[in-house]
Amino acid sequence: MDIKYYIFLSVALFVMGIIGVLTRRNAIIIFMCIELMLNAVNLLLVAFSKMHHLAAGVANPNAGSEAQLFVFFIMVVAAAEVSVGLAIIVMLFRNTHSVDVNFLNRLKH
Amino acid sequence: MGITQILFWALSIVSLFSALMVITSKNPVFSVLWLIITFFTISGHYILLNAQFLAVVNIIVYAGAIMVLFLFVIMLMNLSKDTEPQKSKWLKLAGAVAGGCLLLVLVAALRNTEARMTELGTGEIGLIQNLGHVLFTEYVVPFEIASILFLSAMIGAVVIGKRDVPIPVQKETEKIKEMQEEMVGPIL
Amino acid sequence: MIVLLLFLMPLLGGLASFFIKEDRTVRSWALLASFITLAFAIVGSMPSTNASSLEFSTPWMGTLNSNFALRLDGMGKILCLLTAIAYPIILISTWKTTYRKPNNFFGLMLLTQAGLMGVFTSMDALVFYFFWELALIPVYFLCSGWGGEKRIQVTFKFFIYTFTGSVLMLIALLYLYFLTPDKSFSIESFYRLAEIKGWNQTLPFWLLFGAFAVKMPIFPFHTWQPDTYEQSPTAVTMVLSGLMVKMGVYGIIRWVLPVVSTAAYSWGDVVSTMAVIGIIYASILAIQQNDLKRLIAYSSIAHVGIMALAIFSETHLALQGVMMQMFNHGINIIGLWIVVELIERQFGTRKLSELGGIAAKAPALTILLVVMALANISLPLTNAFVGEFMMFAGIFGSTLTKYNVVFTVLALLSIILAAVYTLTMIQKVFFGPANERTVNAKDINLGEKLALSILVIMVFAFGVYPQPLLNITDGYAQSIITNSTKVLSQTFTK
Amino acid sequence: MKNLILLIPLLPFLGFLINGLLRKQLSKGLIGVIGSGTVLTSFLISIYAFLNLDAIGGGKQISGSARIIGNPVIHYFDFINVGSLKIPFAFQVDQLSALFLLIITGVGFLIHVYSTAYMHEEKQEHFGRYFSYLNLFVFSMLLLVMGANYVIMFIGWEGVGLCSYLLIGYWFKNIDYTKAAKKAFVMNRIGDLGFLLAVFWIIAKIGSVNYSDVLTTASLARFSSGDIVGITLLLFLGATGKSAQIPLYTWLPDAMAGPTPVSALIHAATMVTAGIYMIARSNILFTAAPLTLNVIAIIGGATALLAATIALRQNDIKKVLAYSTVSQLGYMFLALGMGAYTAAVFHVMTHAFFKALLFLGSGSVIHAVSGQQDIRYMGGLRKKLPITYFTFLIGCLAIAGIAPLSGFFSKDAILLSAFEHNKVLWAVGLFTAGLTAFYMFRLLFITFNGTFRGTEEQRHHIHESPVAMTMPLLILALLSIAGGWINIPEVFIQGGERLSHFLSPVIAVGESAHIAHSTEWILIGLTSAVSIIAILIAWSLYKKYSDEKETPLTKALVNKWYVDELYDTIIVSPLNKFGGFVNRFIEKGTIDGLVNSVGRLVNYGSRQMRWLQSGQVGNYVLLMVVSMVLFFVLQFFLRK
Amino acid sequence: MNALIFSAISGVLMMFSGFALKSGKAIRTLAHLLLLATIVATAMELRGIPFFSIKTTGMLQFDHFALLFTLIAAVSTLVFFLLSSKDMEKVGVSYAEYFALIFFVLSGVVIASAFQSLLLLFLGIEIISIPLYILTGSDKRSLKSNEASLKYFLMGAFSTGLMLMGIALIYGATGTFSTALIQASKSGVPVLLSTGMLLLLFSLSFKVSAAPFHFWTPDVYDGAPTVFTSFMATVVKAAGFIAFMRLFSDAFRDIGSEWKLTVAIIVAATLFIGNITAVFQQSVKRMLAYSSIAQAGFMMLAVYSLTAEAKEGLLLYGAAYSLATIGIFAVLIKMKDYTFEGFNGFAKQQPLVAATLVIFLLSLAGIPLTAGFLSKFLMLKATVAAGNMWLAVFAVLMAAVSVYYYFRLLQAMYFKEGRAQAIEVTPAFKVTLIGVAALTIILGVYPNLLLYWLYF
Repeated sequence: MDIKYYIFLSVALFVMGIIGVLTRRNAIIIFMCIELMLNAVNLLLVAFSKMHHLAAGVANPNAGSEAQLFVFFIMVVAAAEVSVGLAIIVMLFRNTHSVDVNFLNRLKH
Repeated sequence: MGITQILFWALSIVSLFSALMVITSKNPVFSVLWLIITFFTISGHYILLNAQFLAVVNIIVYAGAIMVLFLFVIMLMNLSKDTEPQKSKWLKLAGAVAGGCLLLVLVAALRNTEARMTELGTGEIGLIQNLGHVLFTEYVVPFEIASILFLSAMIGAVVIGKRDVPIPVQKETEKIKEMQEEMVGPIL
Repeated sequence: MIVLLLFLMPLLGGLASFFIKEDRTVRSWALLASFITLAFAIVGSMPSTNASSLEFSTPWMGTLNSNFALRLDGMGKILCLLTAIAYPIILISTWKTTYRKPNNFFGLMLLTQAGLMGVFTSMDALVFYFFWELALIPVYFLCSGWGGEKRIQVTFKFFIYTFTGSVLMLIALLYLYFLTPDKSFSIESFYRLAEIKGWNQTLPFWLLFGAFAVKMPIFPFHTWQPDTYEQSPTAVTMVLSGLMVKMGVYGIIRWVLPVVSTAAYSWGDVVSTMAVIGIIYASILAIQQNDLKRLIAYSSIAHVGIMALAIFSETHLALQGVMMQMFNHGINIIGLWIVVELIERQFGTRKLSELGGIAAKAPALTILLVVMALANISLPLTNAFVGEFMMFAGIFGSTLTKYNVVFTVLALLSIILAAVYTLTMIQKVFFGPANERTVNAKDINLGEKLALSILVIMVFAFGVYPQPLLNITDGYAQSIITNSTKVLSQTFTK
Repeated sequence: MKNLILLIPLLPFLGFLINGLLRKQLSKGLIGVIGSGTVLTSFLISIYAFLNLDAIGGGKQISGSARIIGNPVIHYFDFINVGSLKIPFAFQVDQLSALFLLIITGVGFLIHVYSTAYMHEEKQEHFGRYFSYLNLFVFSMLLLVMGANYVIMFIGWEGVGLCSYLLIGYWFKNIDYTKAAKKAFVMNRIGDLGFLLAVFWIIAKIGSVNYSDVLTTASLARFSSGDIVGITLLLFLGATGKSAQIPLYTWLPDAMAGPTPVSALIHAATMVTAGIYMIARSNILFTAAPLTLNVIAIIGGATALLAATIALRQNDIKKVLAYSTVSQLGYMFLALGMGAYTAAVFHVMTHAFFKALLFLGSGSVIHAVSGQQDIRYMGGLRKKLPITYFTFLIGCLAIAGIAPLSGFFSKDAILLSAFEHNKVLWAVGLFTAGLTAFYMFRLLFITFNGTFRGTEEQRHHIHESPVAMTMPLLILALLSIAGGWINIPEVFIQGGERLSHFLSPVIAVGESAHIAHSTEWILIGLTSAVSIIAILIAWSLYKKYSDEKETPLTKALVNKWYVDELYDTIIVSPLNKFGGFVNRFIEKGTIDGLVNSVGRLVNYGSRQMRWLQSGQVGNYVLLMVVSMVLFFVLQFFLRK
Repeated sequence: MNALIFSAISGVLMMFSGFALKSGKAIRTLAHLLLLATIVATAMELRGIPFFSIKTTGMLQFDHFALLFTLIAAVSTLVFFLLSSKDMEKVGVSYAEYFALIFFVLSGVVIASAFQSLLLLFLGIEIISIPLYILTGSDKRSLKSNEASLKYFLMGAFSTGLMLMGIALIYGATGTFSTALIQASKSGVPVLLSTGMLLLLFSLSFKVSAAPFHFWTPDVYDGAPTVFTSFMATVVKAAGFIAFMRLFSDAFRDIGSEWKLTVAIIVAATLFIGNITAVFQQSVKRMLAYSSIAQAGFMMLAVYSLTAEAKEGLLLYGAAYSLATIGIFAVLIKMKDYTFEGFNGFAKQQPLVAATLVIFLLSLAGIPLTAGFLSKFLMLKATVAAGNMWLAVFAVLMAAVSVYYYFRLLQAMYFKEGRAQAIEVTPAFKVTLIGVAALTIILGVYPNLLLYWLYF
C-alpha cells in the first residue's frame, strides 16, 4: 500500500478538522474538530512508523516504535487538554450561558 | 487488490464521510457520535498497520473516555438540539474555501513524495511488550515529564472548577472604546 | 587622561546636581563644574600638552570588537574648546532666568555637555553612536520639560526625526564594520575602508549623511529646527544651535569624508546642490520671519549650508575654514541667543513687530547685539569673516567639481541676503521710536555685560588673529585632504 | 619707520576706542580734541612718510618713463596662513597710497575740526558716538589704502561701508534714515560680492593676494585673457558699489541722511573714491583687459551724464551735491576707462578738495538757516554769510572747471585723454561739464542771491558760522584753487605733470598726450567756453528766483528718472513676494507637510490596522490559514 | 536537570501548601524560597555541579545556552514574584495554585530550552501552554478573563495540531524525532521535510506571537489578569524564542534556503503590525501587548540569522525585555486606570518610580546605555552579517516608530498635567524596581556580566 494514500487520507482528515474550526461557532464542536486534527496526525504517524519499520528491516527491529509512542503521548496530552478545555468552556457557560465563540468579542482592536 | 486493500479503502471512505458529518451535522450530539465513528475507523487503520496497542488505547481513551466526557458536557449544557446559531453564509464559504485551498496546496506539494510501500498485516512493534519496553527504557524521561503535564492539568481543573463570587460589571473596556473613537489627533 | 576628564567632569557634575535641590547652590555648582571642564579643555588644546595624555582606550562591550577609545585631535580640540567655553557663558547669561526644578534642568544640561564632549572625542564608531544618543536624550527632556506651549509636539517631532536619522547611521556603521578587514569599530580600521567600491560606499554614505544632514540640518531636512528653537528654553536653544549643530558637521568631516571618500566625491555635487539651495532658501525665509528666534534659526541653517558646501569641496582651505567657522559660528550664535534671551526676558516678546527703539534706552545691549549681528554677517575683522572667507575661497578653488564657480556665486548671494535680514532685525528691534512696550527699557546688568563682552572680545580676537585656532586644526585638515586625494587618485586612475 | 607707519591707522583707532568707550565720561571738548588730534597726528606722520618714500622703499623715477619698482611692503604678522595660502597683515606705502594718505588724513582732519562745531548741539554721548564713528571710518579708510594685499583692502573696504552705515543711520530714531543706511550697506554688499569673487579667482590662479605677487607683468602671464577680463570686471562691480556708479548709485543720494560733515568726508572726499583707488592700484590688470576698460569708460560716461541731468532739478542742497558727486565719480571712471589713471587720481584729489568744500559750505548754510535744506526756502544769504558765500563760489568755479582753479586742470586732463581715445565719450564729457557748471551755479544763485524765502524766526538767527567751521572752509578753498597746479600740463609750462611723474613707479606713464599742442589749446578753450556759457545761462535764469515750470521732462528729472521705483518693482518687491510664497507654501506646506504626513500616515495606518483585530476567533483562524496557504504557495510554487 | 526537577517539585509543594498554609504571606514566602533554591541549583549546574545524573537518552541536553536561559527565566520570575506576587492574591481564591502553575510553566520553560527531540519540544510547549490557559482564565468573575482564556485555549490547541502535523511529516521524511539526526539526515530536502518544517515554523510563530499568527496576543494579554499577563508576556515569550532558536539551529540550519524567505517575511510583518498598531492604543496594557509583538519581531531576527552572536543577543534580549516589561507591568498592576491619561502627572506623585519607568521605557525603545539597545544592536548586527541589509533598515525604522508610543507614556508621566492617581508602593517594591533598573543599565554597559556564562 503506497504511503501516499495514508498521507492524503490523514491530510484530508486534518484539513476537515481545520474547516470545522473555521465554519462552526460552537466552542465544543470546534474543540472536537481539533481532536479530529490530532487523530489525523496520529494516523499519519502510525503509517510512517510502519514505513520506517519496514525500511529498517532486521537491522533495527525497534525502528518505528518511537512514532507509536509519540502517538501515545499525543493521546495523553490530548486527554489533559480536554480536561482543561472543557473546564474552561463550562466556566464560560456558567458566566454567559452560551458557548458561541461569536459572542467572544469584548476584546478587540 | 487483496483483502487489506479493500479494507483500507472501505475504512478510508467511512472515516472521511463520518468526519464530514462531524463538521456538518447541526446537532452537537450527532457530531459527537460521528466523531466516535471516525475514531473507530481510525482504530481500524491502526490494526491494519499492526498497531494493535494503539488501536485499543484509541478506542478506550478517545471513543471511551474523552468522547463520553464531551457528551456529558453537551448534555449538561443541554445543547442537545439544533439550536446552534449558524455562521453567516459568507464566513462559512470563506472558511471552506480557505481549507480547500490548504488541502489543495498540501496535496499538490506532497504529491511528489517518492513512492515507498508499506505492506500491511505484518510486523509486531505495535505489540504492547515491545512498546512497553521502549517506553520504559528510552522514553522514561518524557514519560515522567508527562506526569507534570497531568498535574498541571489537574490543578487547572481545580482552579477553574472552584466556585467564586459572581461577576461585577466591566466598565473600563467601554471607556477605552469610546476614547478610541475620538482618538486625539496625531502628535506628529 | 585629560580627554577622559573632559567628559567625566560634566557627567559626574550633572549626576551630582540632580541631588542639589536648592536653586542658587545648583546653579553655582553647575557653573563651577563647567569652569573646571573649561580648564581641562584649555589644557587639552594647548600645543604643549603631550599627546599621550590626550588618548584613552580600553576594551568594553564584551564580545563586540569595540574599544572605549577617546582621543583629542585637532578638530576635537577646537570643538571641545567651543563646548567648554560655551557652557559657562550660557550659565552666566541665563543666571537671572528662573527654572522650576532647577536641579533637573542643570543636571540635564551638564549631561548634554558630557555627551557632546564624548561625540567630539570618540574614536570608535560604537562609542560615537553612544554619545550621539547620550547628547540627544537630555536635550529631549530639557526641551519638552521647560519649553514653550507647543513644546511637547515640537520636541517629539525633533526627537523622532533625529532618532530615525541616528538609527540609520547605526545601520551604516554596522555595514561598514563588516567591511573592515579586522572586523573592528575603531576609526583607524574605518579609515582603511576607503578602497571599497560602488554600492558598499553609496549605501553607507547616504545613511550616514542622512543622520548628519538631519542634525545640521541641511535643506530639506531642516523643518524641525525653527520650531524646536522657537519652543525650547533659550539656554537649550544655545546648546542646540551653538553646539549640537556642530555634531552634524563634525560627523561628516570625521565619519563620512575619510571613510567613504569615493561616494563623498561622486555624490558631492548632489549634496552641494542641496546645500546651495538650502543656503538661499533659508536666507530668503529669514527675511520673512517676524520672530527673533525663528529668524536666527533660519540664518543658522544658511550658515551651516555654507559649511556643508565647503566640506564637500574637499580643499584644505575650505576644511580649515569649516573648522574655524564651527567654532566661530558657535560663539556668534550663542551671543545672538543671549541677546534674544535678554530681550525676551525684559519685554516679554520676540516679535520684531512689537519691538523697536531700544537703542536709545539700552545702548550697551544695542552695541553688543550689533557687534554680534555684524559677526553674523561675517564682516571683516570679526571671526566669522575669516572662516567664511576661507570656505568660499576653498569652494571656488575646488577642483573636485565642475560647478565650483556656480556654487560660490550662489552661496555668496547669502552674504547680501544676510545683510538684509540682519540689518532689518537691528533696525526693527533697536532703532526707530520706542513703543509702549519698550519705552521704559532698562540696560543690561553687569553679569550679562560680562558674558557678552567675553564673546565680543573673542569675536574680534579671532577675527584679527585667527592663526592660533588655525594651527590647532591644520594637521587634521591636511591629513583628510591627503587621504582623500590619495584614495580618489587610486580609484579614478584605474 | 615700520612702527611709525603702523601708527597712522592705529591712532584713529585709538581715538575710536577712547571716544566710544568713554563717551559718557569725557567732555565734548575733550572728545573733539581726541577725535581731531589723532587724525592730525596721523596726518603729520603721513606727511613724514610722504617725504621719505625712498626710505620705505618705494621706487622712484630716474628719467622720462624709466623707473625703479621698489618693494614698499611693511609686513606685520600673518593674518591667515593655511597650507599654500599666506595672507600677511602688511601695509604698502608707495606713491599712490601716500597721496591718498594725505588726502584722507588731511581732509579728514579738517572735517573733524568742522564737526566739533557743527555737531555741538548733540547730546554728549551721541557726540562721542559720532566722533568714534568718524575715527573708525578714518581707520578703515587708511587700512583700505595702506593694505598690501586685496584682503586687507577688503577689510578696509567693508569697514568704510560699515562706518557709512553707522553714520548715515546716526539719527537712529528716524526710521527713514536707518532705512537709507540699510540701503547703502546692502548695495555696497552687492559690490563687495564682486570684489570677493575677484579675490577668490586671484587666489585660485595665483595662490596669493599680495599686490607684489599679483600686480606684476610676470604674474599676468599666469592668467588667461578670460581670467583677466573676468577678474577686472568683478573688481569693477565692486567699484560700482562703493563709488556709486550705474547701476548701484542710488544709495549715495539717500546717504545724505547723515550729518553734513559725514557727507563731506565719506560721500564726497574719501570713501566713494575707494573704487578709483582700487582700480588705479590694479592698473596693470586693467590695462591688460581692454574690454573691461571700455565697459568702465561707458559706464562712467553714462553715470556722469545721468547724474548731472538729475542734479539739474534737485531742490535739496545736499541732494544736488550728492548727484554732482556721482557725476564727478563718473568722470573719474571715464578717465580710468581711457587708461588715464593719473588723470583719475588727479581728479580724485581736486574733487576731494572742492567737493568737501562745497559740502561743508552747504553745511554751514544749513547750520545758518537752522536745519533747512530746501533751497527754495533760502536765498539772499550772500550778505549774511560772506565767508561761506565766497568759499562756496570758489568751490563752484573749481567744479565748473574755470581756469586756473584745480578743477580746470583735472577735468581738462580727463577730457583730453577722452578726446584722443573716443570722441563720443569726449562729447559726453564736454556736455556734462556744461551741465555741471549750470546746476552748480543754479544752486549758488538760488541759495545766495535774491531775497530770503524762509520763515521769520529762521531769518532772525541767520548768522555766519563759528571759526571752527569757517577755518576749514578757507583752507579747503585755498586747496581748491591751488591744488590743481601740481599737475599742470606740459603745454603751460615745461616740467609740468609732476604728479604723473611722481606716480609713475605705481602707474605706468603710458598715455602722455600725443596730440599736437595746438589741438590741445583748442580743446582747453572749448571746455572753458562751454562752462562759461553754462554759467551765464544759469545767471540769466536764476539771478532772481521764480518757481520753475513743470514739464514732463522736468518732472522726470525731479523724480530722478524713477530709477528707485524701477528697482523696487523689478527686484525688491518680487523678492518679498517670492519669500512670502516660499514661507507659506513651500516651507510650511510642502516640506514640513511631507514630514508631518509621515507621522499622520503611521497614525492612519494604525487606525486601519486595528480592524484586523476583530475579536472573532473564527476570523483569526481564517487569517492564519489563509496566510499559511500563501506561505506554502510562495515556498513550493513561486520560489521555483 | 536541576532546574527541571527543582521547579517540578516546587510546583508540587506549592500545590499542597494550599492546604497546609493559610496565610497568603506564608505561601508567598515559601514560593520565593523555592524559586531561590531553583535559581541556586541552576547556577550550580551552570558552574558544572549537577545534583542528579539522569540518562535522558539524548532527549534533553543542558548546555550552557539552555542553563543560562533557564537562569534568566528563573531570575526574571523571581523579580516578577518580588514585584507582583502580592497582587496575585487579588485575582482569585486559589493563591497557592497560581504559584504551583507558575512553577510548572517554569519547568516547561526548562524543557523547551533544553530539548533535543521533537517529542520533548511538544511536551515542553504543552506544559507551558496548559497552565497559561488556566492562569489566563483565573479571574473567573471577569468575563474578559474567561473570554481570553477560551480564545487562547482554542487557538493554542489549533496551533498544537499544526505542530503535531509538522512533526509527523518531518518524521515521515527522516524517520527520527531527534533534532541532531534531522540535521544529519542527508536525504536531500524531501518535500515532506520542508512542509513539516513550515508547519512547525507556523505553530512556533503562533507561540511567540509573530505575525500573521499573532492575533491571539492582544486579546489574551488584555483579557488575562494583569499579573499573569506580565509573566506570560515576558518569561514565556522569551522561552518560546529559545525553543524556536534551538529547533532551527539544531535541526534546520542547513536547509536555510527552505525557510529564510518565509522567516524574513514573518519578521517584517511582525515588526510592522506590532509597531504600527501599538501607536494607536489608548490602554497602556494593550499597548504593551502590541509592543510585545513588536519586540517579538526583533527577537525573530535572531532566528533569521542563526549566528553565535544572535544566540548571545537572544539571551540578552530575553533578559532585557523581560526585566523592563515586568517592571512596567508591576507599576501598571497597581494603577486603577490603565489608559495613558491615567499616567498624567505620575512623575510628580511618584518621582522615583517614574524615573525607573523611564529607564525601562528607554530600554524597550532601544536607547543606548540600556540593555535594550545592546540586544537590539546584536540582532541588527546578526542580520547585517546574514547579509540582509533591507531587513535591518526596516527594523530600525520600525524601532523609530516604537519610540512614538513608548515616549507617549513618558510624556504623560512627565510633561502632561493631570490628576495623578495615588498608588501605594512599599519600600521593598521601590528598592526592587531600582535594582532592576540598575541591572538594565549595567547589562547595557557591561553585557559580559551575563554573556560570559555562555563560555565559562
